[in-house]
Formats: sequence, C-alpha cells, structure tokens
Amino acid sequence: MTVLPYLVAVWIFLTGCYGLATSRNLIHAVGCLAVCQSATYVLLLAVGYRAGATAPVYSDIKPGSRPVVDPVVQALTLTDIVVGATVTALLLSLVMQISKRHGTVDPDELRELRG
Amino acid sequence: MDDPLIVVVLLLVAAAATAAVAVRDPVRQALVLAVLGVCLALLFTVTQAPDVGLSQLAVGSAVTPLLIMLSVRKVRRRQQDGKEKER
Amino acid sequence: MNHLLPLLVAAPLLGAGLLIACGRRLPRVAAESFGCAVSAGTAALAIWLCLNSSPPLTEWVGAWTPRNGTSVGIVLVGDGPGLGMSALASLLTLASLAYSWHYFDEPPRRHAGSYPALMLLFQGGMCGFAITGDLFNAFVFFELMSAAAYALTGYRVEEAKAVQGALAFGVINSLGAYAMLMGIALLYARTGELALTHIGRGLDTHGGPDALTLAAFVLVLTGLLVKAAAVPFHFWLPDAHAVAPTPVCMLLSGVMVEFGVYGVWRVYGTVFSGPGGIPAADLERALTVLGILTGAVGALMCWYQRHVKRLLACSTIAHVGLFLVGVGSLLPEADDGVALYLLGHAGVKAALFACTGLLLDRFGSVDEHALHGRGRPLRGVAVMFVLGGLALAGMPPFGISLGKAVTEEALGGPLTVVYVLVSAVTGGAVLRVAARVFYGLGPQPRVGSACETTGAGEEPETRHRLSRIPDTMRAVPALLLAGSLAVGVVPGFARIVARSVNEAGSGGALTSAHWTAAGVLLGLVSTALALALAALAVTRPELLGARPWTLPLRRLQSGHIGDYVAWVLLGTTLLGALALPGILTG
Amino acid sequence: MNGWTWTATIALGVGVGAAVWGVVTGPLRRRVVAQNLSSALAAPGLLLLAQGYGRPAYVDLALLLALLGPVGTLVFARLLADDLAGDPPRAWAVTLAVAGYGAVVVLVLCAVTGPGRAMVKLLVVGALLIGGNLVASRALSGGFPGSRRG
Amino acid sequence: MTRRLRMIVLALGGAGLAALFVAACFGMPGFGGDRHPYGDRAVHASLARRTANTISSVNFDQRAFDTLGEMSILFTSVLGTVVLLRQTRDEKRGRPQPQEVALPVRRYALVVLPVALVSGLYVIAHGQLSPGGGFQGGVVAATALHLLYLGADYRALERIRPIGVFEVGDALSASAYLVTGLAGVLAGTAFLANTLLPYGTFNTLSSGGTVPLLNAAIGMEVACAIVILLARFLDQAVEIEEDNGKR
Repeated sequence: MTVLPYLVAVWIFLTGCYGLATSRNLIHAVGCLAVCQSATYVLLLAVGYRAGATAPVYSDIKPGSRPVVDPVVQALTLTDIVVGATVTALLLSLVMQISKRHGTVDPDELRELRG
Repeated sequence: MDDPLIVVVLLLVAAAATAAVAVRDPVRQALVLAVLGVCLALLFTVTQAPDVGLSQLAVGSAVTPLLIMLSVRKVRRRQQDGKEKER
Repeated sequence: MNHLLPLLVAAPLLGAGLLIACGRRLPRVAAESFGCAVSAGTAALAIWLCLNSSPPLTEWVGAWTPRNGTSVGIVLVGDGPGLGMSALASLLTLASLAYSWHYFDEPPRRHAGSYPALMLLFQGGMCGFAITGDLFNAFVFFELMSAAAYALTGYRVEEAKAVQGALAFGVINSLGAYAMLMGIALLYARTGELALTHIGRGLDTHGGPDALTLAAFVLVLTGLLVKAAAVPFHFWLPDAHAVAPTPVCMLLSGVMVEFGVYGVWRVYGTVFSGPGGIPAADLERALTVLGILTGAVGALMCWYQRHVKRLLACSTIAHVGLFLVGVGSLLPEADDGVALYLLGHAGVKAALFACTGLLLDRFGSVDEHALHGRGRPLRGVAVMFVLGGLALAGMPPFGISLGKAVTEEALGGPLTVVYVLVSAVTGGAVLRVAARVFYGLGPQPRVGSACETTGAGEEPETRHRLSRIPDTMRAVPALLLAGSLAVGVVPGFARIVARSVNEAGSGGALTSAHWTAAGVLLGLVSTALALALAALAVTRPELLGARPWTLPLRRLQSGHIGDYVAWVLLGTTLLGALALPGILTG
Repeated sequence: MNGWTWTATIALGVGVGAAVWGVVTGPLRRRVVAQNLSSALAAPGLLLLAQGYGRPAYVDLALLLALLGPVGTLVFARLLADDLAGDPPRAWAVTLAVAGYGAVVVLVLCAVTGPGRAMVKLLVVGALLIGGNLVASRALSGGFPGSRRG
Repeated sequence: MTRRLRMIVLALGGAGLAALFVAACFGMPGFGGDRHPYGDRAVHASLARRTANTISSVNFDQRAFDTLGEMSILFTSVLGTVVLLRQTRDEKRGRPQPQEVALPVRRYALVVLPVALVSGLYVIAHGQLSPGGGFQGGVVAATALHLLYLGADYRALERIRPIGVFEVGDALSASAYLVTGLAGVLAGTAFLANTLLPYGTFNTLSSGGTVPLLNAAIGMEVACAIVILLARFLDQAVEIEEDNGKR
C-alpha cells in the first residue's frame, strides 16, 4: 500500500506516453497528453497525503483539532488543472488548423516536414 | 486508516486512464475522459483535497468534453465536405 | 532595489494585459510602439539591475522573508547570470519587435495588440524563469514561455507547415514539462521543500544519492533538455524553427533554447551538486556524451539542409551541444566561456534569421537551390550574412570566438577538436548558402532527394512581397551583429561576465576570461576550415553531397509526433543510464 | 473508517466501477448512458464521504457534480444527436434505479442531519441530481430532434 | 521511421523509464507519511493571516507569484487560441440554424442556468473560507452560460455574450492582479505583499487581506477566459466554413 499510489501515477504517465506515441488521430493524442498530465496530479497529491488527516480548510472545523494534509501540493495542483485545460484547448486549436490545411488528422499522413 | 477506500478509487482511476488511452476513437475517448474526470475528483476527495476535486469537476465534467467534441465536429465536417467535393 | 526584481516579470505581463484590454481600439502603430516601449523599459531595468548585481540580489515575493531560516514564500535570485539572461531575453524581444515593426502581415481584425502582447508574455516568461529561485515557480514560467511560443509558432495559421510544426513543438514540450513536474514531485517527496537551495540542502541531509535522486534528476533534466533540444530530444526544433515567423525564430533560437542550458546549469548547481545529489563525474559523463552527440547530429543535419531556416535551426542544435559540453565540464572557466559564447551566439543567430527573413519576404522562398544567385541585389544583407557565417565558424574577434576560446582552453584535449569541427561545419554551411544565394557561385544544384523539406513555396510574412527592404529590418540584424562583436572586443566586458558567473556558480573561485594566442589561432583554424568546406561544397557539389549513410539519420526526422515521443522516452532512459554508475557505486 | 466511509467504498467501487466498464465497452448508446450515470453514481458517494469524514464543507463537491454532470451529458447528447438518432439509448430501468439510489442516500443523510441549512443544501443536491439525471437521459434518447447544425 | 522501429524505440525507452520510476517509488517516503515541513509552515502562516482555507492562502498569498504565472499561462493560451482560430481570408461565416430542443431539456437548461451561475459566484466568493476559489468558480460560471447553447441554440448564446466585453474583462482582471501586486512595491514593501488591507476576523468573507481581492480577479479572469475559449471553438464548429465549401 505504501507505494501503490506512486505506482499508479507512474502507470498513468507511461500509458499516456504509449497512447501518444501510437495514436492515429491527433485529437486522441491531445487527449492522451491530458492523461499524462493527470499522472502528475495523482503523484503530487499522493506525496502530500498524511494518513488519518483531513483537508486544511477551517471553515467547519476548529484549527488544531485534527491533523491536516499538505496544502502546498494541493495549491500547485489546483491551478494546474484549470491551466492544463486551456493549454489543451490551445493544442486542439492547432489540431483544427491542421485538419483544415492538411485535410487529415492522422499523424501518419502528415508528410510536410521531413529530413 | 482509509486504506481500502483509497485503493478502490486509485484502481478506478488507473482503469479509466488506461481505457482513455486504449479507446482510439476521439468521441469515445471524450466519454472516457469525462468519466476519468469524475474518478480523479473522487481520488482527490479521498486524499483530502476538496479544492482540487472541485477544480477537476469544474473542468473535467463539461468544459474538456465540450472542447474535444467541438474539435471532433469541426474535423468531421471538414472531412465530409472533402468527400462530397470529391464525388 | 531588491523590490524591483519582480518588476522584470510584472512589467511585460502588465503591458500585455493593457495591450489586450485596449487593443480593440488602438491603431496598429500605437499597439506596436507600446509593445516596443514596454519591452525596452524592461530591458533597461534588467541591465540596470544586472550592473548592480554584485553581491547578488534576493527578494522574497510578498515580503515572506525567512524566519529561522525557513519561509513559505517564493524567492527570486538576481545574480549576474539570471539578470544577464533576462537582459538578453528582453533585448532580443525588443529586437524582434523592432524587426516586425509595421512590416508584419496584418494582425487579426480587432486584435491589433495580440502579436506584441504574445511577445511580451513570452518575454515575461523568460525573465521569470531566469530570476526565480524556486523550482515549482521555474516550472510555471517555463510553461508560460512554452505556451507563448506555441501560439507564436503557429501564428501563420494559413501555412500547412506552420501548424504542424507548432503542434509537434507543443506536444513534445508539454510532455517534457510534465516529466519535469513529476521530477519536482519526487524532490518534494524527499525533501518537503520547493526553493532550489532548500531542496539541495534537504537532499544532502538525507545522505548519499539513491534511485529517487537519480529519477528526479533525470526527469527534471528531461524537461530542460527537451527545451534545450539536446539529442535525442531535439526533433521538434527543426520543425518548429523552420516554420515560425522570422521574428519569433530569432527569439526561439537566440534565447529560448539557451534557457534550457541555463536551467541545467542552475538546477545542477543549486540542487544536485551537493553530496546528496548526483556525483560530478556522472553529470560530466551524461552532459559530455549528450553534448557531443548533439553537436555531431546537429552539424550533420545542418550541412545537408537546403531550407535555410531549417539549416539555421539545425546549427542551433549543434551549438547547444557545445554549450552542454562546456557546462558539463563543471569548470568555472568553462562556465565563463559558455556565458560569453551564449551571448555572442544569440546575436549572430538572431541576425542570421533576420537576414533569412529578408530573403523570404523579398523572394517568397527560403530554398538554397531555388534562390541560387537571386540575392545579388541585396549587397548589405549579403555582407551581414557572410559575417554571420564567419562569426558562427568562430572567427575572432566576435563574441562567439572569445567564448569558444575560453571554453576550449578550459576543456583542453579532444573536446577542442569537437568544438572546432562543429563550428567549422555549421559556419561552412551558412557560408555555402551565402556564396550560392548572394553571389551565385558554383553550378545550380540539382534537385535533391525526396525525403527532405524544401524551402520553396513559402508565403512571405509581409503583406506583399517587399520590393525594397525597410530600414528597420536592415538595421536590426546589423545591430545584432554589432552586439555580438562588442561581446568580443569591448575591453573589460568579458571580465565582468566572468566575475558575475563565478560569483553565482562556483563558490567565488574567480577566474578571468580574455583573449589568448592559442584561442585566436583555434578560431582562425575553424574559420579557415569553414571557408574551405564552403568553397568545396560550392565548386564541387557532388564531393560533399548527400551520402547514403546520412540518409537514415535524416529519415529519423520524420515529422511524426509519435516518433518524437518515443525518442523522448529513449532519451530519458539514456540519461538515466549515463548517470547510473555513480549511484550504484556511491 | 466508519460505517459511512465503508458504505461509500462499496457504493463507489461497484457503481463507478460499473460506469467505467460501461463507458469502455459496447456500442455508443451504452457508453453515453454509462457516462451519464457515472455522475449520478458518484455524487451520492461524495455525500456519504462528507458525512463519513465529518466535513460538511465537502458537500460542495457533490453539489457541483450534480450540477455539472448532467451538463456534460447534454454536451454529448447535443453533439452526438446525429449518431444517436439511429440507435437511441433505452435504459430507463437502470436510470430510474440509479435515481432511486440517489434519493435513498439523500433522504438517509437528511434524516441524520436533522432540519437546518445543511438539510436544505442536501435536498437541493438531491433535486439537482435526480432531475439532472432524468433530463439528461431524456436528452440522450432524442432530446435534440431534427439536429442539423447550429 | 517505420512503425516497427518506433515500437522498438518506445519499448526500450518505456522500459527504462518504468524501471527508473519504479525504483524511485520504493525510495519514496511511504504513502501517508507524517513529514511535511513546508505544508506545516504553510498552515501556520495561513492561520496567522486569518485565512480559513489554507489552500487559498498558499495560492493567493504565500505563493501568489506562482498563481501570477499560472494566470499568465491561462491568459496566453486564450490569446493564442484567439489568434490561432481567427477567421482567415479563405473562410466565411455562415448563420447558425435554430435547433429544435425537446421541451424538458429546454426547461431544465433555463432553470439550471441561474442556479449554476449563482453556484459559480458562491464558489468564488467563499474561496478563502471553504473549498473553492476563483479557478473553480470561474469555470462553473462560464459553463453556466453555455447551457444556453445546449438548451437552446447558438444564436441565443450569441445574443447574451458580447465577446468583446469578455476579452476586455479577461485582460483587465489579469491587469488587476498585477496592479494589486504592484501596490505592494509602491507602498515600499514587496511585490504582492499586503500593505493596506486589514486581515479581518477569522472565517468571515472579508478576512485574509489581499486574498479575496486576488481571488476575485482570478475568478473573473477564468470565467472570461473560458467563455472566450468556448466561443472560438463554437465559432469554428458552428459558424466558420471554407469559402469554396459546398454548404
């Protein structure tokens, strides 16, 4: 158990990479990149977890009454999720333009840049 | 202390992520990504990160699927137009 | 004065925000002037801070100054190299904004400010990355400069190549950034800190290096080396640099790629150099092997290109290899040399891209073969292009040559040969282009092989093809070359650079950087070699033409995102394997 | 762990596990239904967790999921209307069962909480959850007739 | 490069990376460990500044400079998307056609829209107290508007969505974040330091100094950003078509 969350994060990252490398559709590839990114969230939060603790949000509990988990990793992850979505949008807009200019979104059929 | 719960949700996330890669059609992948978003939100909740869970729910449940589906629609429309022109 | 450090980031970002807020009303000239003014102001601030950066400035953002040695805030470190890099980035941004002044193709309707705003955001990202002393913050600004760079690379959406190159750039760099974030998470798990120096201290207190240290090192370096385009992480670079608008290329090749090298230097020096980090011998092995590989592959790819922008992009890869070799030696003298080299290279490479942009806008092509002899009327540009080629080859007294000489002296031995050969080949390739395009020397080359990117059929970036070249576009490369020359000849400049680099990096071991007879001689040798190669290539094309054994190497550059991702993974494995021995024995 | 979290573990493991399985396999009509039910199956789990952890603040998560989950399904219903028109999903039995599960969970929690602001919030979540789920199912099975484009 | 070669390279690289990762995992401190020095300091600092939600305190006070960077990435990506999805010379705009929507769906959309909007604002406003904040609430508020597209049609959405206003709002809220930060420099302390505002009473809406201000700026920026982003994508998918196209 003590390493399972880390191993799951690694598994997700590597699976995402595999999907990215073997993808036949650029939209699918961008989706795989999002999967890779979610691996980083899982890893960060697993690192910040403390057994038996609760969230460091004191709107409904008294400060100091219960142990709390690490807020720093949560702050790092939280902003990254929203920002990750917009970067995904940026990449998707490039995919749309590729589909317009090349008439395909299959990376195997893109043959403009070589050598 | 909350071990079984975390293990169950971790396995759900791993399964959904694997499926999101294995499903090759972007439409179906978008469906899996939506479910992956829910699973991730559950994972963030059980690791006591409700803020992060909210962030994931807000982004993953509607915005990301909408972006992907709109891209698919645009790409498909183009390809249909292309085929009609060829005829 | 410390409080002014965050302004290096805030000023360009605020400028961009205001440009977008008012951009719908603003006429184009006003938007562009505003962009130039903000960029120039930031550059001035960076230079002023740089001149006052001894001893190094530190600033805790939000006034979270440490209590009992710990803080919860983010620290900014304004030492010589950091401020120098932000000054360089700001000056180059200013140069590219001036270069694109008024000439650049029409902005999207009602979005006159979007191009200068993106440039300012790019500048802000680079400045932030340069001065931050916090690992996660470095990642954030790393992403910021990447996001701006993707958008700028794909700016000409009507070009099929541009969008494809930009997507490859985006996907590979994002993947690299995620790898870096995984590495940061591992370091946080071990040390529970995010400030660079605290992480380093945390690793040291934990004891000797183990698998976790190695994995964190490899992952963080993967992100940085993807940005630096070291082999085998380099595939995105020719695709992106060949298609980006010329002013953007100036920034990408001139300074963004170099930020990867700077990041490696900074992260190793502050995080992994202690007893709990990666042993020096391992880093030396890893960076030297990757650097030599990068130099060799870059030089070969550079020589066989006919698309001029692609050729310049490949030469950037080759020179990055040389930077890595220098940084990997961990000698203070080599650090000085690389710093000077980097400054000189930025000016020359940006100037060469600017000249190529002029060709594109004038003739609608950047193909060496198609342009054969057509550049004759552009006398001034020809002179600048030749000077750029000579400087790239290492001709004294350009800054590149000085930097190379200092580094070569520090490295000594066989690595000097690598330096001379790579400089000669890349410089020779540029001189070959100059001879063919601007002077029409040699026979018209025959049609090349099927698997290469030609530079024909490119759209000019201006509204119309230029009939005469605007003065701004001519002045910018001239000034850039002059700057590169100044790095080499202004007395005392090299000493200042060396002092500030040593103050920041090598624990105060002061060394001096100056011209030596051996250095001048080596510079002249590589220049002569480059001239000889160019002359041979122009007069006897078949002698140095495509060889069958180079074909597989060129085929690897396939334009396929899946291939590039596979290579990135292989690169991390390679990096891990190269750094492994010290972990096993230590 | 207490009874609430144990219940949540089983409910989430079985419910969301089934949703993941459903969205990965089978024809498109089954996948969209599974996607729709995933939010309806997860939200009661989140409510149970909030109770089990003793953190009323976590109810916000269930509220947001109940609100946005059906919106996500509407996205698919809207943009896949053409694909689904020929083969509309028919899964009313499952949908109603899941809605009933949500109702039971909400009512049990209401009974435990007792009257007050927290109970109102729970009821709102329940209403959004069940209403959204049913409407989204309706949308999937022909909510956008005559979809051309627009 | 052939598919076979790619798979070989991928297998080699993946295996190496996996080995490295797994070895590293076994060197990590166990999951749920008790040592979080930075985290503990952050909790103390947050309570000292009377911010009930520690995560908001980290985001908008202690590491506000990170959030500045993240916000700029958001701003950049949106600006990039606007530039990349512009209407090019060979494209024209078609009129979107009205869409038939089944009555229950339409009613649901119209009922939920205000609820979602209010929830979004609630999540933003309570950012420094309970879970939530500008990033999450902004996305919810922006999503709410798009119920009009889902429940009615694109024309209805366009009528209430003056895109120019959102673009200006996006840029202004990004600038507002920066100006709040610069106020600290002008007051002589440090960038993004709170110099003017009192920290208020613990667990009330106005507690936490600059946190609510920066939180609100981010909320507005994110909401505007997502609206613009979706508007560009909807334009592409619904309106913009090639000039020589058949339709």
